[in-house]
Amino acid sequence: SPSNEQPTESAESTSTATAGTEETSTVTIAGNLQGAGASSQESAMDAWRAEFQNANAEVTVGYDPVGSGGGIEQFLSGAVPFAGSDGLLDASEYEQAVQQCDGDGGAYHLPMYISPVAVIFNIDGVDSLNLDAATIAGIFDGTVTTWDDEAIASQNEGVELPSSTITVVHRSDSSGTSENFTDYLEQASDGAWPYEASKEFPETSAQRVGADGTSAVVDNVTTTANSIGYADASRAGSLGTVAIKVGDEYVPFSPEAAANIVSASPLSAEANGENDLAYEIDRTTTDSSAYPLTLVSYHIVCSQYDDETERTLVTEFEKFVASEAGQQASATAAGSAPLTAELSAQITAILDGIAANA
Amino acid sequence: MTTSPSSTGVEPAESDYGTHPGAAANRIFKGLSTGAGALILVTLAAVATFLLVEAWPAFTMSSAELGETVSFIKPDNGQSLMQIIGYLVYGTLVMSAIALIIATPVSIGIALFISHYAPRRLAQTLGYLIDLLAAVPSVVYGLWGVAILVPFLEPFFQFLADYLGFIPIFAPPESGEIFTGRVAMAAGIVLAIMILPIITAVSREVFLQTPTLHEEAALAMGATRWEMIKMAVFPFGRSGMVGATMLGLGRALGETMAVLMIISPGLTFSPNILQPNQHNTVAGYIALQFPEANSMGVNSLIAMGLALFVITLLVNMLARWIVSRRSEFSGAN
Amino acid sequence: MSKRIDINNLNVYYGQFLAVEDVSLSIEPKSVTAFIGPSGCGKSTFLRTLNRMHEVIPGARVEGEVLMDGVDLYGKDVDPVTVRRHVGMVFQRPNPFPTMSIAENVLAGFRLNNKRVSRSEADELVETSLRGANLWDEVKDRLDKPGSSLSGGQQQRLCIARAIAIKPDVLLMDEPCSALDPISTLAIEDLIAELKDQYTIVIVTHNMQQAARVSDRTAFFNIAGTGKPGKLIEMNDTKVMFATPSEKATEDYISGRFG
Amino acid sequence: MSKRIDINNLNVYYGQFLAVEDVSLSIEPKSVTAFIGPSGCGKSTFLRTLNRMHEVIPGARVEGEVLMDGVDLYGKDVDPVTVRRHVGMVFQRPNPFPTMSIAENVLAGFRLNNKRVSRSEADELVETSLRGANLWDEVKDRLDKPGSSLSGGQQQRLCIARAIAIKPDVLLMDEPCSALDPISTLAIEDLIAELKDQYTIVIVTHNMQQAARVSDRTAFFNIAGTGKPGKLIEMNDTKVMFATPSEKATEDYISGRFG
Amino acid sequence: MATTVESPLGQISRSRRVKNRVMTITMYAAFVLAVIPLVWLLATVVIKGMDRFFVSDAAGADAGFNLEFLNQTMRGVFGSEAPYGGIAHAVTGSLMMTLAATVISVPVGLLTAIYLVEYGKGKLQKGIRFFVDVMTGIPSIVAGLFAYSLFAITVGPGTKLGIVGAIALSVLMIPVVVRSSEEMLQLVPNELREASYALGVPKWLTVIKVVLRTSIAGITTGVTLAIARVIGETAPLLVAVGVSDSLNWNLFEGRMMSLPVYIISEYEKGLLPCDTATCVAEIAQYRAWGAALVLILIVMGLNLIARLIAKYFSPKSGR
Ligand SMILES: Nc1ncnc2c1ncn2[C@@H]1O[C@H](COP(=O)(O)OP(=O)(O)OP(=O)(O)O)[C@@H](O)[C@H]1O
Ligand SMILES: Nc1ncnc2c1ncn2[C@@H]1O[C@H](COP(=O)(O)OP(=O)(O)OP(=O)(O)O)[C@@H](O)[C@H]1O
Ligand SMILES: [Mg+2]
Ligand SMILES: [Mg+2]
Repeated sequence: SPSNEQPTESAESTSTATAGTEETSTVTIAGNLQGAGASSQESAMDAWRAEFQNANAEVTVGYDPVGSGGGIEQFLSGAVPFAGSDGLLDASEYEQAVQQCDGDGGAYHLPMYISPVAVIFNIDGVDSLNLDAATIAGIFDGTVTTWDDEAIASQNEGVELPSSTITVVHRSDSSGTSENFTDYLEQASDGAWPYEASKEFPETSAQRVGADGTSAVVDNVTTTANSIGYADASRAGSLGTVAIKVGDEYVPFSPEAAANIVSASPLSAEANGENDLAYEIDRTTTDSSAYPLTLVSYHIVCSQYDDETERTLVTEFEKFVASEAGQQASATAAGSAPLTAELSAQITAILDGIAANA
Repeated sequence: MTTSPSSTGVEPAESDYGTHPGAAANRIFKGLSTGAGALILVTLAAVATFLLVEAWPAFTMSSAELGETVSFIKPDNGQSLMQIIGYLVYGTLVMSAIALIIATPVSIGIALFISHYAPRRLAQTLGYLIDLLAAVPSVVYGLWGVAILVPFLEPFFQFLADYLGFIPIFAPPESGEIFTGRVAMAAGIVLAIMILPIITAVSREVFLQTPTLHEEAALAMGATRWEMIKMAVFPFGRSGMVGATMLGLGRALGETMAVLMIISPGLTFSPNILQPNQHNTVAGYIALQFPEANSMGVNSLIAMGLALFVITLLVNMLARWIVSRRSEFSGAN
Repeated sequence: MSKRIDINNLNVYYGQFLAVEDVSLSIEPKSVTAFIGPSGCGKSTFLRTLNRMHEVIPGARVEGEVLMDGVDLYGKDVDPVTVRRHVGMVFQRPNPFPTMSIAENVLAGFRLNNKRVSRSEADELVETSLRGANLWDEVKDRLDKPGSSLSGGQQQRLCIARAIAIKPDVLLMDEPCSALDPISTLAIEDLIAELKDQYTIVIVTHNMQQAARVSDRTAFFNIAGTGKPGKLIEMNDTKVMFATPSEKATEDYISGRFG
Repeated sequence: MSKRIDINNLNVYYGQFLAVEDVSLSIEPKSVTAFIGPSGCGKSTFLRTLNRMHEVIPGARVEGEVLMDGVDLYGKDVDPVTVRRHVGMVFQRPNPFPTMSIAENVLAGFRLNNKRVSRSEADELVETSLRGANLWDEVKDRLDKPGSSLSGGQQQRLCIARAIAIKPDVLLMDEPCSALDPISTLAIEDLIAELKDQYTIVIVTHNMQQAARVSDRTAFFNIAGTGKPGKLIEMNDTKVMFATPSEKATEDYISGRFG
Repeated sequence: MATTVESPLGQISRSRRVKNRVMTITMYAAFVLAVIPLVWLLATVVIKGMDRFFVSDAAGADAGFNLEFLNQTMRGVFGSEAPYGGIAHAVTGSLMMTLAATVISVPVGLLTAIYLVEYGKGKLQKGIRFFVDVMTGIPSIVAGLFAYSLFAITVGPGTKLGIVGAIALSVLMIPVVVRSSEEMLQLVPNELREASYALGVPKWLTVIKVVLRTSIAGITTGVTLAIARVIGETAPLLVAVGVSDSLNWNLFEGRMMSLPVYIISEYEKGLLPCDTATCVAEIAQYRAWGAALVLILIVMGLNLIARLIAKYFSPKSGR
C-alpha cells in the first residue's frame, strides 16, 4: 500500500538532509552490498550502513547478524563479499578463502569495531571496583564466593562490600564476547583461570546464571542483587563497572584505552601477510594506558575482487567504515572505540590496494 | 434407451448409464489429493535425507578430531557429540514432561469446564479466549516469561525448595537459596502455558463428541456429574486426549525461543529442576550454538536436530501404541 | 421395591417450547404401564421427567408435580441423583459402557454407592442381576469380556441388568426393543413380564402389538401438529383400550389409520 | 420417467458378512413397492443396492444382477454416478444441505454437477419440483431462506423435491416418515400417492399401516437372528399380502406377534 | 451408607457429594488458572507495547499518541536519536511470507486431509497419518536450514529470499493444516455426502461443493491457528531470509524483515548510548514490545476474520 512507501522516502530524505556534513566521494557508486556475520557489530553496522547510504543514495548495504560462524561460512561459500567476525579465520578457513577469493591472495581481516568489554556488577551503593585478573578469575570460577572476600576487599579499601554470595552472570550462547573474556582471564590471571579460552563460557563452580545474548546478561545483572557479569562496555548503562589491573594501575574501560591495546598488540602468527590485520590482543600488557579486556571485531574481505562493482562497493564501504566519520558514527550509536588515526590510515591504504587490484 | 448391457465400451456414450461427463476430473482430483499426501511423504523424506547427509560428517568424524574442530564439543570434559545429544535429549524430555504434567490436567480441566460445566453461552466465549492464547507467538511468550513470569515464580520456587527440597527433584542449589528463576521448572511452566490451548482445544472437541447415550446411561444410574465424567467421558475421550497431548508435546519438544530466553542452560543428567545450569533442549542448544558455529559445528548441530526428529518419531509411535492397545475397549461402537 | 407414581398437571418445556402439556396420570406399582403415540408427541420427554433425566438437556424444565409414594420428586430438598437411584432407566439403543467388561458394567451403578464391595458380594450381585435380566446363561463364561462384544439384544439385557443391580423402585424403558431384531425383542418382552413381579415398570413403545402384549395399562399421547404440545389423550387398562377406545383419535391410531 | 427393475439372485456383503442373501424380485413401473420387515433384516441394505449407493460404504459389495429395463446396473460400462441420476433416493432423516437456501437445495442436483441453468429455467424448475413435492405453497415466500429453517416434514418434502428435480426414473425412499410427526407423515403419504403416476417408487417402512396405505405391492424380509443374513420371505400385492399372507412368519409379523 | 437426613428419598453419601463439589470447583479453578496468564500476558504486552506509540520524530519522547511506528521502516535508523524507526517493513515481510506459506500449505494440507478422509485406505493412509504427526516435530530451525540448503543447492549459495522463508514456514505449517482440516472434514455428516451422491454428483464435486463447503468454517479456524503458529517463528527466518531494514514486497528478490526477527533483534540491542536531550535510550526496547503488540494484534485480527468467515459460511441454522 502506498501509505507504507511514503515514510521510507521521507525517512530517506530526512537522512539525506542531515548527511550534508559528509565529505561526498567523487565517484558515484550504486548497487547492493550484502554482508553477514557477528551480531556484536550490529548496532555499529546500523550506523555505518545508514551513513554510507545517506552519502551514496543509490547504494543499499545489508547485514545479516547471523553470527561470526555463519558470516564466515557465507563468506567462504561466496554468498557474501564480506563478513563480520569476532574471531579469526582458522587455518582451514584461510585455505578455503584462497579458493573463494578471486585471486590467490586470500582474505584479510580489518579491525573495524573495537569495543571494550566491561565487567559489570550490581552492588547497592557501589559504582566501581578495582580488581586484578586473578580475582576476577576467582570470582567467575567460584573460588571467590562472597563480595567481602579478602581478595576483593584488599584491592578496594574504603568500599563497603556486602557479605552476600556473588552471583555470576555469563553468556549461555557461543559468543566472541565470552571468547575475549575467557582469553583475558586465561592469559592475565597467572593460572587462576584453569580453563581454555572459548566461545562458550565454561562450567565453573561459581553460583552462576547463563543468559542468551548481551541484553539478557545485562538484564540479569540489573535485576539480580550482588551479581557480576561481562558485556559490551556500551551496554553497562548505570551498572557498576570494574577497573582492571594493568601493570600497577587499575584501568577503567575507556574508548581510548581500548584503541590503545590494539595498537600495542602484535599481529597473529598465522596472519596472511602484513595486509592481514589479524591481531593477537596482548592481554598481559603492563601499559596502563591500554585496556586489555577488549573485543576486536573484524570485517573479513577478499584481497581481490574480479567483479568491478563488487570491488568498488566493498572498498568504498570499508573505507567509510574505517574513516573518522565512520568510526565516530559507530562510537555515538554503539559506544565503540574509534580506531586510532594510524590504524585508520593503514586500513585505508590496504583498501586502496584492493581497489587497485583489478 | 439402448438395452445392450454388453456394450463393449467403444461407444460408452450410447448407454444411458455410461461414464458421466467429467469422470476424468474425478480421477484427476483423486490423483491430486493422493499426490498431496505423497508430497508430504516426499518432503519428509527430503528433510530426513537432508538431516542424515548433513549430520553424517559429524557422526563419522572421530570424537577427538571433532572436539578440535568444533568449539562446543569437548570430549575431554565428557561432552562428546553423543554425550551432548544424550544430555539434550534428557533435558528436552525433562522440560516437556514438566510442561505436560502441568498442562495436561489443567487443559483437561478447562476442556471439561467448557464442555460439561460452563453455561453454554459462556462456554463459547471462553473457548474463544483460550484459542486466543494459542495464537500468541512464542517470541512474545519468551519476552513475557523472562520479564514478568520468572521473577514472579522465584519466591514460589523458594517455597518449594524449602518445604519439598528433600525430594531430589525439588532440591535447591547448594546454598539452599533459589538465586535465579531461570531453571528447567520455569521453562516447563512457560511451555505448559504455551501448549495448554492446543490440548484444551482438541480435548474440548473430543469431550463434546461423547455419545449422549453413555452420558445418560451413567446419569440414569444415579451418578453425579463427576462420576458421569469418569464413567462415560474419559473412557470415550481417552484416545483423543492422548492425541491432544501428543500435539502439545510436539510443540513443546520443538520450541526454541521461549526456552532459550528463559533457561540458564547446562548439560547434565541432573534431576534437579530448581537448579540452574542443569538442562537444555535440543532446539534451544542448536539456536545457542548455531550463530558462532563453523561448518563442522553446523554438521554437529544438525546431528542433534536429527536426534530430536527421532525422538518425535518414537514419541508418536508410543502414543499410537497406547491408543491402539485400548482399542479393544474403544468408544467407537 | 416398587412404588406408585402420581403425576399432576405436568407441563414440560424445552426453553420456550411447550413439549408436553398438562398431563395428569397415575402409575400403579408392580405393573407395566405403556406409553404409546405418534412420533414427536412427547412420550420420551414425559418419561424422562419421571426420574428428572430431562434436566440433563439444557433448557428443559417442568411445571407440576410428580409424586412417588407421596414424595414430590421436584421438592426442594430432593437431589436428582438420589431420584435416579430410585428410578432406573433403560434407553432405546443399548448403551453398555464400552470400556468396561460385562461384570463391571453390571456393577457400575452399585459401585457408586458402595466403595468397597467384597469379591463374593460382587460376584453374587453380578449373578443375580444377570439372572434377573435373563442373560446369565449366555454370558457366564465371559464376564470379563467387553460389554460391546455382545449382540444388540444381549447388550440391551445387560443394560437392564445394570439398571436392576442398583435395586431401583421403578424402571423406565424408552423404546427398549426398537433397535433389536425380533428374537431379541421376544427375549426382552419375556423379561419385562417377569420383572413386573418386583418393579413398577413404565415402557414407551412405537409398536402397538408390543404394548398390547406386555402392558397392564396403556396411555395414549397425541400431538395436533408440528410445534404444538403433546397431550395425554386417554389412559386405561390395556385390554379395554385396545378393544374399546373411548376417543376417536385413539381408535384411529390403534387401527393404523395414521402414525 | 419410470422403469421396471428386476433383481436376480442378489447377495449383499459387508466385508465378509453376508447381510442379504439371494433375493430375486421384480419392481413394477409406476407403482409403489413397499419393503417391510423387522429391524436389521437388510431392507436398507437391499434398497441401496438399487442405485449402487451401498458402494459408498467401505467393504460393501454385491453379487447378482439388478436389471433396469434390461440393463444390468452392475454391468462393466455402467458408471454408478450415472445410475444415481436415474435412480433418486430419499433418506430416513431429512438431510437438506445446510449451507444452501431452499431454492438452491432444489437445484442442488444441477448446481453441484456444474450444470448451467438459466435463471428463468431455474425458477421454473424450483416451482415445479416444489409443487411436485407439495411444498410450494408453504415456502414460496421464502425460497432464499436456509433449508434447515423448515420443519422436519417440510425438510423431508424438500428432499423429495430435490430428488425429483433431476427427473429420475425411480425414487427410493428409506423410511422417509420415521422421523416425522403424524401430520407431516400424512403429507408425505399423500405425496407418494401422487408421485406414483410418474415414477417407480420403492419405499422401506417399519410401519405396517403405512405400507398398507401407500403401497401397491409389498415385500416382506426377515432375519433368523443376529449375525444371520436377511432374506426375502414373500412378495405379493399389498392387499393380498395383508389379507392372506402365505407364510406363517409374514402373518406373525403383520399381526404384530413380533417385531 | 447414606444417612437419611431431611430428604425423603435419602441422600447420596457425603463423600460422593464432597467429591462432586470438589471436582466442580477444580474445573472452575483450572479455567481461572488458565485465564490468568492470558490476561497477564496481554496486559503486559499492551502496556509495554504502547510506549513506542508515544514517541515521535518531531517531538521526541514526550509526543502524544501517534502511528509513526507503523509507517516507518528501519532504513537509515540507528542509535537512540530520531528517526526512531518503525515496522512497516517487518509487517510487510511477515504478511508476505506468511501469505506465501499459506498459499503453499493450505492446498497441500487440505488436499492431504481430503485424501485421508475421503480417499485414503490401507498402508498409504496410515503412513501419511503417522508421518504428518512426525512432521509436527521438526524443530523450526531445522526447517529453516532445510529450506536454505535446498535453495543453496538448486539456486546458488547464499540465496536468501522471502520465498525461502515461506517454504521453511510451510514445512512447519502443513502438518497443522492437515491435522485440523482432517478433524473438520470428519465432522461433516455422512448424510450430506450420501445426499449428494444420491443426486448423481460425482465424488470430487461432492467433496468440493458439499464437504468443503460445509466444513469451511472449521477449516478456516484451523488455518488461522496454523498461521498463528508460524507467524511467530524467528529462527528459520533468520537462517533462510536474513534481515533487511527496508520495505520489500517482492518474495523473489532480496531479503525481507519479519516481526519476530525484528522483535528479537531490537530486544538484543538493549539500552542504547544516549547523552543528548532528544535521544531515547530505551527506544530499542520500545520497538521490541511495540512490535510484539502489533504481532499479537495481527494474529488476533486474523482470528477475528476467520471467525467472521466461519460465521458467514457456517450452515444456516433454523428459524
Ligand atoms: N432436546 C430437545 N430440545 C428441544 N426440543 C426437543 C428436544 N427433544 C425433543 N424435543 C421436542 O419435543 C417434542 C417431543 O419429543 P419426544 O422426543 O419426547 O417425542 P417422542 O414421542 O419420544 O417421539 P419418538 O417416538 O420419535 O421418540 C418434539 O416436538 C421434539 O421436537
Ligand atoms: N455399514 C455397515 N457395515 C457392516 N454391517 C452393516 C452396515 N450397515 C448395516 N449392517 C448390517 O447389515 C444388516 C442389515 O442392516 P440394515 O440396516 O440393512 O437393516 P434394516 O432392515 O434397514 O434395519 P432398520 O429397520 O433398523 O433400518 C444388519 O445386521 C446390520 O448390522
Ligand atoms: Mg422418543
Ligand atoms: Mg434401515
